Amino acid sequence: MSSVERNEAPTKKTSGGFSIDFKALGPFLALVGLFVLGTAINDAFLSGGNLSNIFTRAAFIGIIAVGATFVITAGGIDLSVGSMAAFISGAMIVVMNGLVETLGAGVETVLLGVVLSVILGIGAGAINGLVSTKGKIEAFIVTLGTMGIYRSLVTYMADGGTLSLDFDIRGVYRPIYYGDILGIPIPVLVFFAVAVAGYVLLNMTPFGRKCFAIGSNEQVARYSAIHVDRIKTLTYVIQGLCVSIATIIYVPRLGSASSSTGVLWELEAIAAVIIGGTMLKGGYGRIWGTVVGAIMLTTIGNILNLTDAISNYLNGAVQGLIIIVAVFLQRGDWRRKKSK
Amino acid sequence: MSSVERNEAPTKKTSGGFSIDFKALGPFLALVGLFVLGTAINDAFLSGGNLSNIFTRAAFIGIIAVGATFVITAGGIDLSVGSMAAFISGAMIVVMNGLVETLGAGVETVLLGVVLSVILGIGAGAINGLVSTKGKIEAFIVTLGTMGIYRSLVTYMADGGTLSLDFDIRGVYRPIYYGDILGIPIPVLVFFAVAVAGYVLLNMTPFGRKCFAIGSNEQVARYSAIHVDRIKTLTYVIQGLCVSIATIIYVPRLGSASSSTGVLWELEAIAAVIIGGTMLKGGYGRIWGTVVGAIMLTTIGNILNLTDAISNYLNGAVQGLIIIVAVFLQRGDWRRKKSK
Amino acid sequence: MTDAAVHAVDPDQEGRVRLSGRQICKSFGSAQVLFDVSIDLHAGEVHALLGENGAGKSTLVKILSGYHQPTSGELILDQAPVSFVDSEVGEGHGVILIHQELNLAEQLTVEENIFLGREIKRGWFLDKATMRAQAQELLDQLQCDVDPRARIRDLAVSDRQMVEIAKALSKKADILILDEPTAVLTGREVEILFDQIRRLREQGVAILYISHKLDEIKAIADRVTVLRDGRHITTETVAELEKDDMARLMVGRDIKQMFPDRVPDHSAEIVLSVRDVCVDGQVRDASFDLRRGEVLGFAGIVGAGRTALMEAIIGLRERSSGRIERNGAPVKINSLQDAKKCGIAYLTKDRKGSGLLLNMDMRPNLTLLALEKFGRVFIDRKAEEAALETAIEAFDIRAADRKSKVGDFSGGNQQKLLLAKVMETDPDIVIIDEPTRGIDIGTKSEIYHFIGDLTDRGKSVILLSSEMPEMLGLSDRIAVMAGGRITGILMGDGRNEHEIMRHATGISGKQGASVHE
Amino acid sequence: QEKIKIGVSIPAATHGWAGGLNWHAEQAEKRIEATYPNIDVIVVSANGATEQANDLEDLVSVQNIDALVVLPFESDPLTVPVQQVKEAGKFVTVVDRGLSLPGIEDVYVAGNNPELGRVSGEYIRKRLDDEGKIVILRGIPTTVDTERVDAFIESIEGSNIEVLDMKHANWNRDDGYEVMQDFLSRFPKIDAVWAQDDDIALGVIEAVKQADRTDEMFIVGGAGMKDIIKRVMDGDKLTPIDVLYPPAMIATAMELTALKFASGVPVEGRYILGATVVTEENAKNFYFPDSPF
Ligand SMILES: Nc1ncnc2c1ncn2[C@@H]1O[C@H](COP(=O)(O)OP(=O)(O)OP(=O)(O)O)[C@@H](O)[C@H]1O
Ligand SMILES: Nc1ncnc2c1ncn2[C@@H]1O[C@H](COP(=O)(O)OP(=O)(O)OP(=O)(O)O)[C@@H](O)[C@H]1O
Ligand SMILES: [Mg+2]
Ligand SMILES: [Mg+2]
Repeated sequence: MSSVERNEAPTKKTSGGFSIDFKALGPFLALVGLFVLGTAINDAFLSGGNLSNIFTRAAFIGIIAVGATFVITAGGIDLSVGSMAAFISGAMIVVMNGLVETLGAGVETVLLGVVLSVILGIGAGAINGLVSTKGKIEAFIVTLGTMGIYRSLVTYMADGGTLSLDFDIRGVYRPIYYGDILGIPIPVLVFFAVAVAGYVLLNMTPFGRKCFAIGSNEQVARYSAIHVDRIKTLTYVIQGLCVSIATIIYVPRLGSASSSTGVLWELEAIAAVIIGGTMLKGGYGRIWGTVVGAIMLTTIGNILNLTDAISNYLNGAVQGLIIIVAVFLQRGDWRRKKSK
Repeated sequence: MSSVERNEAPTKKTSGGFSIDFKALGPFLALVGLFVLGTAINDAFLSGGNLSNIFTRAAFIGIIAVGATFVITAGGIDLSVGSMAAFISGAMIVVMNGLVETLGAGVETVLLGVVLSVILGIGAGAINGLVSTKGKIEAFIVTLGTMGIYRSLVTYMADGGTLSLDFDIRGVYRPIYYGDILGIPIPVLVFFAVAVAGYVLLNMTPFGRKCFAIGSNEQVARYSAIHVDRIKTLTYVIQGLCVSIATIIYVPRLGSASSSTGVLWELEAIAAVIIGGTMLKGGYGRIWGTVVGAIMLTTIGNILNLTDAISNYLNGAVQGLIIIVAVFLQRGDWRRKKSK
Repeated sequence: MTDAAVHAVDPDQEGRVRLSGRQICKSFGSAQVLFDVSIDLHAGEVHALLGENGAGKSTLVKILSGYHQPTSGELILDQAPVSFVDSEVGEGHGVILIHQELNLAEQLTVEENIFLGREIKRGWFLDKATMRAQAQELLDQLQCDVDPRARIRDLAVSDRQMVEIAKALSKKADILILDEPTAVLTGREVEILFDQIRRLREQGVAILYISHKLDEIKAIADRVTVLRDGRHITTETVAELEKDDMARLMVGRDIKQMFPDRVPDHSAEIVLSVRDVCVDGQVRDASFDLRRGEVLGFAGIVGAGRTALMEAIIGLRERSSGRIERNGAPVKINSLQDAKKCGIAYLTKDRKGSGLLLNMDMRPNLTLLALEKFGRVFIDRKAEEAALETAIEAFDIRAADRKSKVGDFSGGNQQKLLLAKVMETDPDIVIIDEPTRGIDIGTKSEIYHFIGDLTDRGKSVILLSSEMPEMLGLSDRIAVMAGGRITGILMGDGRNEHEIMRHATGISGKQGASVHE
Repeated sequence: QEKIKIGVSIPAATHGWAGGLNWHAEQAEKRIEATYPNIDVIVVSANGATEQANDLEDLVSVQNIDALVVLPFESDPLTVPVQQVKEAGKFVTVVDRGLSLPGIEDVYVAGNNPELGRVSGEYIRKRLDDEGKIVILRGIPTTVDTERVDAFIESIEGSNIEVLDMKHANWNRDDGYEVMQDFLSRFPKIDAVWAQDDDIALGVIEAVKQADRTDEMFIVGGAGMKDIIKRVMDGDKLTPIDVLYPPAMIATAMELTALKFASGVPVEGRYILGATVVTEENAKNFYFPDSPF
């Protein structure tokens, strides 16, 4: 995969500054392309309601993907995010339901649920990070393992069925997903806040710099007095925190958790990160790219719902094709070829 | 992930030859451990029938994982193998059913089905390889895309349902899965043959060496007059061929294909490869490790079916735990710590 | 250039022109690095290429061997214009380049690397036995004591370079280009390499040799071409040039004094004291003291354990025993962070593997080690830029484009950046491992004076170097290691090549450390 | 004049039964659009509860539907999203899995999961004369699976039927095959297998055949897949019956909904489909060779 970057290195210079800008803009242009496609297919695409739906949906995967950007930039991978989300949702629901009796279905109950979510997210992330760094086990294996573990736990908690949030609490909790501030849905605001925080952390702090360094060359990082294991563990903790935030806005939407919650979210999150231009091998990460990647993925799903020209059976194929084409276009290599 | 390898470098020399042997033996020892566990849980584990079941089942994932070893060693990844298998199965069934009318349900029909399978496997692999190398798109994205495409195609062919092989052909084709030679099931023999061929190709031919070199450092490979794109594409072709072989022995088992065929096989195959000691970042691959990894994964599933001590809901957790522990034990780092 | 034309008339003559570059220009993006450079390589002759860091030497030889394409100009091979579209074509015509930067696949073995891309086959299969035998033969020829089955990542840098040389030799070159092959080699290995070069010259191979070590040029080269700022300055026979002339032609000015004047103060207080440090299998019972304002040299043959000892002191390697005292008080150093807190910094000799992030630009590289200096919460980019400005000035780092990846820098400029990176922490004690590897003579002298300034300001330096003049010219005392032990600490007149060799090879006969005045 | 739009949201064809569901939905779409030119049917399928909630939003906001027919992926998480469709003033028909809050839907076409478990259990109990050893292969751990299994267990309570073990086979043939293989190596004597689903049953059949123990036991599946119905029709001893849980219920629901808009007759209430037992005698009534399921 690294070939992509390497190949470009020599040509980059020759095509000058414009090409570099284009590369950073790539994901945005691809997104604009998708929007044009959507509008062409159905006028309703550009309606406020639909756009707000798209962005609100992108928030889940987007927030998780912001965390994944850290993990991947530092050279790791986390396959457990989807089941972690399911597990945290489940635990939140169980605890909040339990608290109704003592605390009533008020704001306190919801707040305690939120606190629990954050604690669990950080804890689960720390487990992923510590087991892989201290145990010296590939992150792929560790998180594949915890993926099974968290999913089992939620199945167990739900006794094979569905955990369902008390309907009184739903009323209190509901605005977190369905509410808006100045017309902007709250999940979108949270997504934006997480993205800004992620951007600042990754690009403007020593911690972020260290993530880049570790992903780029761990040995160099170690020789630069960086606590490699600690930083790597922290990236998983950030990932866990992001999962917990995503969960906090997820729970009021559907008010339930089961073993099928969050299935394949890990794949979507990683895809959003890679589409956004972060390198899977580590050493280079781009939060804004990730945000755009997440919105792109959601938009593709939305566009498929705009038309019934395509058989439902082929949804996956169209989705796959669009992803490949979008990434191809945004890489901008085709432009170079053409201009030669 | 690479930390694991790098960390070991300095200590390696000091701990001498034994440690290196242990590392190569690691997967085998972990497998032996699993077998001991299995026997302890249920006597039936060691029965000939059960062992033969384990190995036969391991054959599917194992054969696919042999191909994945090439892809990963050369620094790539293929997420499309599961849906590729489903697609090829579906196409084989459709074509063989169609041929019954003209050719009858004879060996010729089956042979043509097999030929088709090989062509499709090679073709699908070539597409993955060419799109990622020529299009300069990350293999992760390309194969994520084709994963959706192949799965959609089989769903479409099956009209959302199941494609079933003509019952007369099943009779002819059946022995490929259910038959045995000198008591060894044919799938096991095929698995063995594929593993040997894979071993020879990876370790004893210039092609294999080039895969190592590309995964280790693409720039160096390029400077050594290695046609990087060609070799990388070939690894995907080999992966496709392996998928087609796996499919050829899969189809006679149940004689059907549907959109749920081969779901998550990619994850299992990659897991088998990594458990076996191949590095996810490329540059180091081990076919025998992969074979053992595939058998380990199957054995874990089998052991869980042999006991009712564990709640069904927790199967995934136990599976995850065993994978992590098995990999931890086989890495042999714990031994070093203890001896200090 | 006219003499080249004379040679060209008579192709059967021994010194006939094999390969020439004519009016070669090369630009990377907007930055032009070569301007109308022409060069002729004659069969049976060693042609040296001289120039400051970033003068364009590596770029030129990459063009001559097909790794880069010239922006304009042409290549002429045996009187016929050729175009090497890639290195494969170049090698096909017998042009072999040993890169300045090591080009080995780290996870592969020595033998695999030597035959990479042109494996010997029997039928469809690798003929491992033959390859191993040939690899062994090549290594024996180079008197290089590494196992062909060893993985490159486990080898010392100098051994890696010998493997590179073995790889080039195995290619049966007609035209052999060596880009700073000796930068990481020790004296003995350099001699072995020279024997090989002489042998090839006898056989009529045309050799182009790049080095910053002028002694070597005098010893091995027949003619020399000097580049400065991407332009051809002169081509002359070596016999006609003195070392000072070469230096002047390169740098464009006189180098007055190579080394700083130093007055060692052997009574200054001890700032670092190392006692009985052991590292499993690499270092045994090493003890020494370092005084304020002192340069303490560490000499020894490759694998003597100098690097291992230093990495053990600063917590990068696990110590099996030993104590460390800083200003008389015991300190716990178990990681590089601890060392940093104690005011100790370390400059690695492996700049590519553990020194620099090659895929990033200068700024993050420069500040990585001293990151907290640039802000604990947010990184102060302005401060970073300012630091970069200062470093570029102080260390004379020449990059065509400040934003380009460090991996694209010339070798010498990478080394300068690495030095700047380590100095960013403003340490009291600097351990520098091969500080001038690949540095041109002008800059070298600047670095030596820089080290002199450091000690004048009361800092202390531990210097690990395989360059004898550097060791003798800078160190106040010289500790010599052999087989993981410190076999002697030389002071005053005891600091001479003979004594060092005697201790380094272990013929001094004594077990413990001996002190010579 | 504006067409009336009926949105249909169902789970994607990720296993056999859902495949049948998709097929029947598509057939019904064609029939309805042919019969009533002023009705447009839009079928969307989702891979999970979240995606289905997205689909519902899109049906309302971009397709601007008049009526919704929904087969919830899971009851609970889709309760609120469906409620919102209702609040947007749409006519709502819920199929198979009831919502967690009462009174949202206008029409409920209900499959009956507990009934499927109960019928299967009673059949096995009778057939084994209250005595014997059985194994159970479960589906994907979800409410549907749990309801079926609980009802099954309840129906054999009080008999001497021993459940040797139950494992999840995820409504998947390959898993059914492998789990059954392991049951066969574990238990020397098995009298009956409750596979709960016909996809699983197909895997079980192959495993039993391979172990050469076809005479020892019989298998009860569920759903009404054509391969199994055919076996029942042919009098296969291994699969004496099948319990119907027809994916065609989606077509019923769609047609009921279309009828409301086409004819204006008031359509509402609950339509509960039984879990019919398919036997050798009545099998031909349920055998549709052209269906993909
Ligand atoms: N791939 C590249 N992209 C951009 N700039 C480059 C590239 N390669 C070399 N340069 C620039 O070209 C100039 C000449 O570099 P070159 O490596 O040829 O110097 P050199 O004479 O070999 O120096 P040294 O003695 O330090 O090895 C330098 O300024 C370097 O930054
Ligand atoms: N990463 C490593 N893995 C295994 N062995 C190593 C490693 N680094 C060094 N060694 C071995 O440890 C011994 C001491 O190495 P060290 O690099 O300290 O020698 P040195 O005297 O510093 O050499 P140099 O003169 O090249 O700096 C050598 O035998 C070397 O091969
Ligand atoms: Mg150079
Ligand atoms: Mg329609």
